[in-house]
Amino acid sequence: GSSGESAGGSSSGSKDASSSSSKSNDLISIGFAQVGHESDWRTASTESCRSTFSKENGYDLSFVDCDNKSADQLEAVRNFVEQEVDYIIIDPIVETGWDTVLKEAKDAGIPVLVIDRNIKADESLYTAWVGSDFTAEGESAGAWLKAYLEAKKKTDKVNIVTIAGTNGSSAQIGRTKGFNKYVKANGWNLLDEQDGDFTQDGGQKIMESYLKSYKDIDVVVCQNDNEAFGAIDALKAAGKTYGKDGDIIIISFDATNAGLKDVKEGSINADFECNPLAAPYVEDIIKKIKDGGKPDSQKVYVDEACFACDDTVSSFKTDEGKDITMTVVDDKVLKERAY
Amino acid sequence: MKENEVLTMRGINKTFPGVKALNGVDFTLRKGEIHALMGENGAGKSTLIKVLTGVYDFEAGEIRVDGIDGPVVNHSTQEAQEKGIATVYQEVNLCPNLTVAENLFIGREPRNALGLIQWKKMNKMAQKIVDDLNIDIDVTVALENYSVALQQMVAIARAVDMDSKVLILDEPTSSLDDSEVEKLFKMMLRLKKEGVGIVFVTHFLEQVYAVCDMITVLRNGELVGEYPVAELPRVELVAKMMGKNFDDLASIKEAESSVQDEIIIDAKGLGHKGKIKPFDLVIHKGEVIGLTGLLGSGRSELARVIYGADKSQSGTLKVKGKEAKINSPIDAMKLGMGFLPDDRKAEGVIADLSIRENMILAVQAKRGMFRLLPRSEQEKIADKYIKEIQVKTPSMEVPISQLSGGNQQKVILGRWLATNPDFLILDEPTRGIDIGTKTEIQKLIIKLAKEGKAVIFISSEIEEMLRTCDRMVVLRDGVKVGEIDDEMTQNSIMKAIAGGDKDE
Amino acid sequence: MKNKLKIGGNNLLLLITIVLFIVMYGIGCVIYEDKGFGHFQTLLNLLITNAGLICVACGMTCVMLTGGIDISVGSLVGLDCMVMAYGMTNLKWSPAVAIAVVLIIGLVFGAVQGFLIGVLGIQPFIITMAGMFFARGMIAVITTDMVNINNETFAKWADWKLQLPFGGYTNRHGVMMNPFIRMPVIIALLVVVITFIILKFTKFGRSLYAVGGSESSAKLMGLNVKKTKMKAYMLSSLLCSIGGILYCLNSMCGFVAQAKFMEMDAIASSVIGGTLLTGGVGNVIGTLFGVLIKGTIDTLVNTNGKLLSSWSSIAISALLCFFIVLQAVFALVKEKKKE
Amino acid sequence: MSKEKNSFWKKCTGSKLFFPAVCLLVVILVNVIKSPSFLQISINNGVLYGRLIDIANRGSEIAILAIGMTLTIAVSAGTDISVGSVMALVASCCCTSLVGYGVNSASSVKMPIIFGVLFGIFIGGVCGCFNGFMVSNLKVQPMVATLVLYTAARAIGLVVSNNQNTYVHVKQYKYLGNFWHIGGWECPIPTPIFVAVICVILATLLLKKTALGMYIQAVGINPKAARIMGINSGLIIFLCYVICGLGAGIAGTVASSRIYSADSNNIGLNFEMDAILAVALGGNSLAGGKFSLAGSIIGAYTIQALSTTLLAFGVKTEQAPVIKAIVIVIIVVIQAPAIQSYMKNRKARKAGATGGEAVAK
Ligand SMILES: Nc1ncnc2c1ncn2[C@@H]1O[C@H](COP(=O)(O)OP(=O)(O)OP(=O)(O)O)[C@@H](O)[C@H]1O
Ligand SMILES: Nc1ncnc2c1ncn2[C@@H]1O[C@H](COP(=O)(O)OP(=O)(O)OP(=O)(O)O)[C@@H](O)[C@H]1O
Ligand SMILES: [Mg+2]
Ligand SMILES: [Mg+2]
Repeated sequence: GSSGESAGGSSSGSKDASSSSSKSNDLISIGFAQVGHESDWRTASTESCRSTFSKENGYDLSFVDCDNKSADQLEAVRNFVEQEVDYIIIDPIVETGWDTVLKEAKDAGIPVLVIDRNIKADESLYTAWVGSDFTAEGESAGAWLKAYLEAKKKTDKVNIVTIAGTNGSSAQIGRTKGFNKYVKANGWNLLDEQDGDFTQDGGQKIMESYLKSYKDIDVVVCQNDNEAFGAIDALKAAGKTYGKDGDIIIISFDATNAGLKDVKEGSINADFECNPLAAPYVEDIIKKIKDGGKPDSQKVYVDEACFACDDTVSSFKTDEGKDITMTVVDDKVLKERAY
Repeated sequence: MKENEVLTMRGINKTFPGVKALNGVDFTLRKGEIHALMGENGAGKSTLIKVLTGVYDFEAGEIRVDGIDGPVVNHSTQEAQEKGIATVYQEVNLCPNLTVAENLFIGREPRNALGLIQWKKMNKMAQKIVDDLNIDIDVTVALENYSVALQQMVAIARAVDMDSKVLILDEPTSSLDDSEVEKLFKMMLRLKKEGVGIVFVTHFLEQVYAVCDMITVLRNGELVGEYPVAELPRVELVAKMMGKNFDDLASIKEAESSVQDEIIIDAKGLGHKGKIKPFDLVIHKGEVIGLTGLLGSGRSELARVIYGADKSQSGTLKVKGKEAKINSPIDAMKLGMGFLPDDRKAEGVIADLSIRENMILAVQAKRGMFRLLPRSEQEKIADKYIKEIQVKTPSMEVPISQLSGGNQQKVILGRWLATNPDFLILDEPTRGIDIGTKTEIQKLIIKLAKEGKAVIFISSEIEEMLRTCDRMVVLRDGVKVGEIDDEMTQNSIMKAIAGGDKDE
Repeated sequence: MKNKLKIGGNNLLLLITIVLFIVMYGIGCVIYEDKGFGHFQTLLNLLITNAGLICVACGMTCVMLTGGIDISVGSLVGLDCMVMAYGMTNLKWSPAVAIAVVLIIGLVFGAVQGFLIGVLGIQPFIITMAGMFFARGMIAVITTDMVNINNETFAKWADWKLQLPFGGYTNRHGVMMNPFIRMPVIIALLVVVITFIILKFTKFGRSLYAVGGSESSAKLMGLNVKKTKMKAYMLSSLLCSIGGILYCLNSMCGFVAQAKFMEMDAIASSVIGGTLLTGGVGNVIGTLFGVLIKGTIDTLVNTNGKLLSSWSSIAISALLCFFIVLQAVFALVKEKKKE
Repeated sequence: MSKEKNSFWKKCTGSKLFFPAVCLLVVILVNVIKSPSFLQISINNGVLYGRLIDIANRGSEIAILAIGMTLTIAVSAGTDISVGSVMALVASCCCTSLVGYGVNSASSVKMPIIFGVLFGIFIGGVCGCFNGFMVSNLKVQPMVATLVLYTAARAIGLVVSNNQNTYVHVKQYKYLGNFWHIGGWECPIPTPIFVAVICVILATLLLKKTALGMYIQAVGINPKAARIMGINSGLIIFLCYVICGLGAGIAGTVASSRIYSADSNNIGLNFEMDAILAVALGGNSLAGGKFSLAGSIIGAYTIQALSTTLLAFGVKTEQAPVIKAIVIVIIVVIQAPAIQSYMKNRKARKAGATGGEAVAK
């Protein structure tokens, strides 16, 4: 048997995006292989895609929820190739193992856009990646904490517990990496770091356990809002004070509407956004390709804000040299946040 | 081993928990001999065979097989097969999901050089075997599509085809009809000529006298004796199996009967396909009816059909004059029936439950789930019957499985007495019970009848029935062949049971 | 009696399965014609994505034939993937070593399970449940990170494809699409053929049926039931490991949640393929079609592009239910007929 | 006197609850050795506080499930593997019925919360009926019969809740899974503990005050004999599955109330395994028959204690199954008939060798 390149040969060259919409209707067809539906954040991401690539906007979106099964996602992408869609969007469940199937898409002349989670594949195989910089999120959180502690004049030993996200997910890896850099640099005491699986129940369970194991906790870092809700419930039940006027500082990620509500109420001190609205960015890229252009860069980071419950620290500079402004959550902010 | 002998077993002992199944049993099989192994249910015939073929291990004794030096012990059926012992076990032991051909050849399929099974060859060989036996079977069809009788024939064919020195047939004829039995006999006689030793277990006396040369009789796991067929008349064989000499069996008839006119049970044409042919039966208040017949003649079946343990497929049943629809045992119980099944282990005891619970379960079921008998009531019932039928136990909270078989039987008898039935069916209530209590139970039956209850009493001991029964119903091969109400003697009944005119 | 219809209840089940597959696939072709469902490659994709499952389901069928069940398979596939990934990436094993290790793990794993079930007579469900926990936990013991396979030889194998000389078409992007299959497909089909031969033409295979048909009879007919059962579980785990390798060729990575719930897919495929759970009836051809039906349902839901992924779970369970009821009815009818 | 002691000891060791109780004690002991404060219970913020309370609280769902699981195993030697999935479905039905389809988060409910909860439990019962019908009427193997809902129920739950978490931000909805408030007073004991206790009491009453317990054992041990003595085996089997479904319903609503939302992806995940394990740990044979509810309950809390311990010891959540697997295998191997008869033989041989000595012991 013969192996290797497709018979089409110079497939990458034959791609001409403008001729591709020669379908009977001139909707641009898009296949989107989503991770699943495991969290509110994910739902927001899905909704963002749905509303951006709607019929009114001239798109025909084929959406596949892969239910967190990586094999299903490969299947979905192969299916898109057979459906002859114009563009494929992937939010990869796993980072790796994409070369083969991306090559299949490329051979078929379909551009692939990757969003949200990281992908480890040859860069020539996909057009662009759009998503959050999880490490940067973690760094922001660390830098904020440093600034906040300084502002509060709390310089003695700082005890931190982390309720991590699902082990192995890019968000967990990135946020842990970014934040722990600051833990090390500032000599904070990281007491424990356990997997809360990004769920509320997990957060609550882990927090309950921490409370019994460690008498003295100053900071709780939850790697998403759902975990923070659970941790708050546990703290509340244990009679601890937390948040704005409390003893324990709570840091969370994602900044969903529900999360920001808690920030506004002062139960969460700071929330670092993980913007699920990648779809508009993707649309930009698609428009550019359609006009015969190219995306500005292979990697596109979505804008992400940082939120706090008060203005103790309104802006600071990270060790990496980034300037960050904290937004104090008020009704207006909340209203603008749809998800 | 003597010349001519292909198999000898000496002093075989085998115990199951609580049962001495074999106790010093000897058995000898010679070349070209058809040897009947006889005995009542539970005498130990199947156990002897299973010990021989390695299904069970045994504690003591010695087995020798022709052509092998020294005593042999088989650890599995396979080993026995390798030593030339082919067996058809009592229960049909084939795989219903496989084809007939496979069932004939499994474990010894014809295979090609690669070790792959040659289906075509196997099918051809199989077809030849069944054709030789003159049975009409397509060997490529799954076995389950054929009747039990044909399955039985396949099992026999499988064993026969193994070219063995010893062929063991444990009740092969129980589900065969006459023509098939004929075929089997022809085959057995042919093998006999070829010098194969055949062990033949059956409960049909005619068959024994038709083909066998020798008879070995077992009783309660012990050897009674080995007799040439010609020297053992039929009636005497029955007596040997039952453990009573003719002389001992004097009839002791109760003085007066308590039979009343009121009819409790009136069955018309009740039957169950393949088990009991349609029969009529009337039972009066205060009457004790005995069901008698050879083992496996359908006594239990008759009782079960009345009680609804097996739903009748034909006929009508009137209880106390009213047409009754009995779909399941609870219906029968509600009509005032009780049924003590003969297979204690399978249908009687609830092994891990206590004596108390075992005793009150039937009463409880009759009351319904939500009206739990108060604990004190339960204890009262258990206490009463433990005393009344003398269950030997330290306490009523002992799990029934820790009792001896006979005491288990008493507990179950107590269970039914506790429901205070109008009509009680007792299938072998005295099995495994010692002499003293046996008499108690017989007295109890008569007492029950006096109280106006009707009783069906099944027992393998005719003497017992003579003492207690007002009337005897005789069964043979699943057919009710008659009733005896006057002139109930040992002799007349033995004759009726043995059947045929050959009154040797 | 000789002219008895050869299509008994069991063949009928197989027939229903095959017909169902054809009907479902046909319906897909008609409804989603414009979405390329009719492409030959769509069918091949079914095989490509489900190659691992096919092997695993074949093993499951063998175990189910004996009247047992093996719910450890999903976790074992996950463990296999992790061992391959960790071995080749972190320990620099060559692919051959990795494959050998995985196959040995399968055999040992199966032998232990088989011993406990076959020889000690413990219920298969409990033992394989323990096996499931164990294998899944062992993945985490190796590492909780996501491990990519960066071995070049292995990547080449994954990338290899066999172009078929027919059934091509030119897609909307003007690329000539030739149907192709990948290595896992060939291996999986080979496994089906070999398993079929084992089941149909070897003494061991027939013993599996005999044990499932009636364990006590099999024993009295001179078969070694304990050994047969033990071998069945070894075969299952071995096929499962082969499936794991194929799964790995497709996914190219190892992580904790890999192949989660695959056991249920395998069981469902076997049942849909006409394998009786009580044992003794079934064959791998049916199982192959069972997997294809499951794949077709997934593809239909994917191609629709609007349905939640839950619908494919629901459809599969409905189908499973249908087959179970069908089997139960057949069994009841058979019993009635016997009376 | 020593004899008396011996007999008491024997009674204890002979009891069916001995083994499970020892397991629980061992787990607790390990914890106490590690940190002596383990047993400490204090009042904190007006509520009881301590590891033991956590175990009791978090173990509630498993305990409730274990009740039903004990019965299905006893009556049909069959495990109901659908309970975890059914919990998720129940949570979805409960929340969706309270706030309406497609609502992601609501701060008011459409009908009294009790109706939503009852509706959820009812759905659990319906699932139980389905399983029961398959097992008792169609004679499908229990594991396979429940496999259908195992795959379907969670998926249906997702469809019911429109593929998202449905939040019920209503104070009263949190009571069931957290702390109950009456007026301004907060009950110091977590409500799930009460729910579990009530379920256990109800089940005990049902089993002890009606003949159901006896029937279940009779059917489980010898269905043929049970039939002969007038027990409707099919109905009893059916009932057990319904009870199991209702248990899953209750557990589902409690789990949902804990997080005041329906998280179909995660609620009840792998709970079926824990429930089965609880039954096995409780000294009940998985082959059915005689059962001990108390044993299962102890088993349930043992598992929770084990999970809590592993958490406290910092064992990663994903690695914990290895230890669980080893525990399962040890337990079932000890229970295996082959091993038991081997041990018995050895004991007998020993007794034979040492003569009367062994008896005196
Ligand atoms: N597996 C077993 N476990 C315990 N006891 C057994 C077992 N098999 C047989 N027995 C007991 O051993 C005794 C002899 O049984 P066996 O089957 O040999 O009788 P049999 O003579 O073949 O009777 P039948 O005519 O009914 O076939 C009986 O008391 C029976 O209850
Ligand atoms: N479940 C069954 N399946 C097939 N045949 C059966 C079944 N039960 C009984 N038979 C057959 O029905 C006939 C009558 O059996 P039955 O048990 O009624 O005999 P019996 O006279 O009561 O003998 P026993 O002394 O053993 O109680 C026998 O030929 C037996 O082989
Ligand atoms: Mg016998
Ligand atoms: Mg009988």
